[in-house]
Amino acid sequence: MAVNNHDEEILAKNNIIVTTFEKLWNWGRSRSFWPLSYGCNCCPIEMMASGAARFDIARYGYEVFRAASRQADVLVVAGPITAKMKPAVERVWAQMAEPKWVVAMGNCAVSGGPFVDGYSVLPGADTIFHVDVYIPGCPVRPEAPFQGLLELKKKVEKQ
Amino acid sequence: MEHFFVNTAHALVAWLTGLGLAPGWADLILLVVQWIAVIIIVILNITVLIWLERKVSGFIQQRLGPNRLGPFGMFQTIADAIKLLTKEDIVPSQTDRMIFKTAPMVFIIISVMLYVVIPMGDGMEIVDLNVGLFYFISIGSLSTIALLMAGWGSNNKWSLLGGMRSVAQMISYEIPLAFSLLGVVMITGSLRMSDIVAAQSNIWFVVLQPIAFITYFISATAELNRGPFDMPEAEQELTSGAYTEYTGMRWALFFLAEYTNLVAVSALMATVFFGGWQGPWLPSWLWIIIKTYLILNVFFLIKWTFPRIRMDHLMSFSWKFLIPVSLANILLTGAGIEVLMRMGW
Amino acid sequence: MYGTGLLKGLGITLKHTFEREITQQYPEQMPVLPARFRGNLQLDFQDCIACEMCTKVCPNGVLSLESVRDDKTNKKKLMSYSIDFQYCMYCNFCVENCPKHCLHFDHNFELAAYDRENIKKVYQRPQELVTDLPEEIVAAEEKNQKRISVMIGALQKDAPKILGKLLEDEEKGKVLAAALASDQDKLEKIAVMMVEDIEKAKKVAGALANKAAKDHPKEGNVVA
Amino acid sequence: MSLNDIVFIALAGITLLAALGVVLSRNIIHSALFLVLTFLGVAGIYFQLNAGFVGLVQIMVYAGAISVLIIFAIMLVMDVEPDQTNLFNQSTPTIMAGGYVSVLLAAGLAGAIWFTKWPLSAVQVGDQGVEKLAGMLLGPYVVSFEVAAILLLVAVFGAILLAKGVEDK
Repeated sequence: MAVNNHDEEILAKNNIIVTTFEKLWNWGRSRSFWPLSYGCNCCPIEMMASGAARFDIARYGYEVFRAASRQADVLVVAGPITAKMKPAVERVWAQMAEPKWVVAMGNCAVSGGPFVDGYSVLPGADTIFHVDVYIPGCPVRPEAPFQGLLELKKKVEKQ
Repeated sequence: MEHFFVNTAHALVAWLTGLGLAPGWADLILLVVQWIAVIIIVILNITVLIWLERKVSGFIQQRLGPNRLGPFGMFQTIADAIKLLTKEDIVPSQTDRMIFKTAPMVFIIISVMLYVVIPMGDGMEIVDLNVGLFYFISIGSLSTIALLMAGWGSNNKWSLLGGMRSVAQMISYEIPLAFSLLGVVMITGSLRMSDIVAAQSNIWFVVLQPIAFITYFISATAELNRGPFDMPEAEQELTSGAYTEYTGMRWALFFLAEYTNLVAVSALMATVFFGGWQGPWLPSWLWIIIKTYLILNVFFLIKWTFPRIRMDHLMSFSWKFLIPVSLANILLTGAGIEVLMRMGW
Repeated sequence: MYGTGLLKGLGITLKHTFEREITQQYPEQMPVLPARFRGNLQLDFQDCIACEMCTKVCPNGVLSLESVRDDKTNKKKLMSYSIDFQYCMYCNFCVENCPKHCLHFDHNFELAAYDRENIKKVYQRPQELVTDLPEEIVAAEEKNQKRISVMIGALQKDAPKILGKLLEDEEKGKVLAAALASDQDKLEKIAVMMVEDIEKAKKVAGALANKAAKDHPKEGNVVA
Repeated sequence: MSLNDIVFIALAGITLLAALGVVLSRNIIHSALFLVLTFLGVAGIYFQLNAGFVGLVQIMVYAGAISVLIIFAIMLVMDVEPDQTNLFNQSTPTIMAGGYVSVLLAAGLAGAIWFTKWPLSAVQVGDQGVEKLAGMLLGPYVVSFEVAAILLLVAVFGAILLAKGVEDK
């Protein structure tokens, strides 16, 4: 929902409750991203590391890695999307319940990376859906997804 | 403090009868109030409990767990609840809609019904049934139907497999569960919860019935579908088992019901094996809360320590080990009671 | 004996429960990185001799540069250098091959961006190094700068007329001028475009005018 | 109308409606689930008659175990469209024969209920049902109780034997 400042001023004059609820929902949503993981080899390992003791994604409350797409909020694409995998990813994305977001993690997901010229790899996750946050790196450090998710948090709070 | 809740209930009934209501109706209203209180307690308690499990699992792995929202991250569950409430509610098109939609409600209703007989303090049962323990077991056995409904209604292979697994597991483990409690019943000579608590004023049944306690603990873990017996949910092979197709609040209801069951079983364990609300100095309702939470922590520790065990091992463990052991325990208890009675106890 | 292994396992987890947590609280407490950690690729602009060793060795075509030849010294001068980081795989070839050691990886790993365009990093020749270039280029650059500043001045003085001419539609020019009156940045960008590439400027101005007409139909009329 | 009557009417209504649902559902899984509801309604009536133990046995054995077994069996053997698993027989003779039998049964039951004198016992049903039941089962009727137990054991062994099959030599 796009409520810009101008609208918010009008709403604030007439019906302040609407804006507060929006804020409450965005507060809840932005603090409880449950990731649905997708990946191939190296970035997912870093993602697992981010759930482990030294990095601990649980501090932000994002540690609930769901296996079922219906219950997840953020699709973390951590690997190249191959042409064969494309229908599966699209299906999983369609299965997720709104509100949902996509985070492209690692250079293969951002742009296709070294495989960008290959016949079987899509040049980036944004060829099939709108990506909210790009996290470049090859592979990314375990802290980088934290930064990406915190950026996403800022974005969701402003929604 | 000891009789605070009991006195409040008496005052409410007295006030209602003072208004000119028949005693039967006053009792009914009290019952409704107690139900609402139980539901509120269940929901609040689960908010704390999920936070606690995340925190405990963190500490076990030398992590910190949620710590950003509120003191020690206590508002994390609230954020999750808000998110789940505002998630889109998907009912897939090929499902059996009636069954799909009613399954979570059936599950949560059955779980809340378990609280009717648990003595939450001195004289604080909602209903002190003369078959209280049996009520707990038989109502608990109904939750298999909710899982079957969820598994069937989703029209999804994983859901169906998960539902069938959970039913096979729950039916097998119900037998040792009931048999292990029989030893306690034989010593007490009553199925009434208050009698069982009163019989433990000198010595806890965990000392008299260690085998029964262990079999009960294992089969209760399996009955709750908790790790290491969480085969029905097995994320690696069945995505989420029977809950695969559920989104947002419907899924949250299942989750809520599972934790409700967990608390109910822990409270029953505290009542049957650890002296219930009895304890020195503190008020009785505080004692049962303390005991329940200690047992819950043991459940958490077990879940986050052991890997999931295989389905066939799970079944054969129940049929070939737990059932014979719990039967032998009954025999042993009977013989012991007979011998002690002959000796003139 | 059955069960001792289970108890041992429980004991281990229980022991760890009461040990000190080893978590690093990331945003507040940055990780201690090894010296050779490869984070973000950086260029020291002054040292680069535009030899193109890096662009040739890069397996993924991450690096590209523009340079001009100084005929007097017969040496290349770097004009701009772009690192499209989204294709990089941190192989370090460019760093190893750089003869002047002007490329290096720093320790910054916080590269998350909302747009793919923002990942690409472009180094323009800094203003103080422009004088270092061959004369005719410097002269051309100076002339260009002068024209741009003149254009900006003109635009600030009489925007509706100039924009109207650019768009070949006086009404539109007025609307756009009103919309841009509060937006100095955009005005300057249009001025630069008008000097460098008049066709592009026309296109951009047209789009902006249409948008302005759609957003604030009334305000435009009031000014007119 | 007292509270007791309202509860009874509610329970009986649920039971009857659920029983109708068992018969009329076209989906056999729905029938089985309505059967569970019927069992629960009957258990509720037992509770109202102060026979808590029997009611709980009804819940545990019928609703919790037998109906689950029925649903399980249906799920294991079914491989057709679920909406066509519990169809009505359309042939006229069958419908007429069935109607005749059900009218006869209903009339018989109604007559039996109508003409029986229901004596009201002066003795209040106490809270001690379980103890009395236990005393009966393990006192005067211990032999029949044990015979039933042995019968069930034999049945279990037979089932295992049938399931495992006999090895050819």
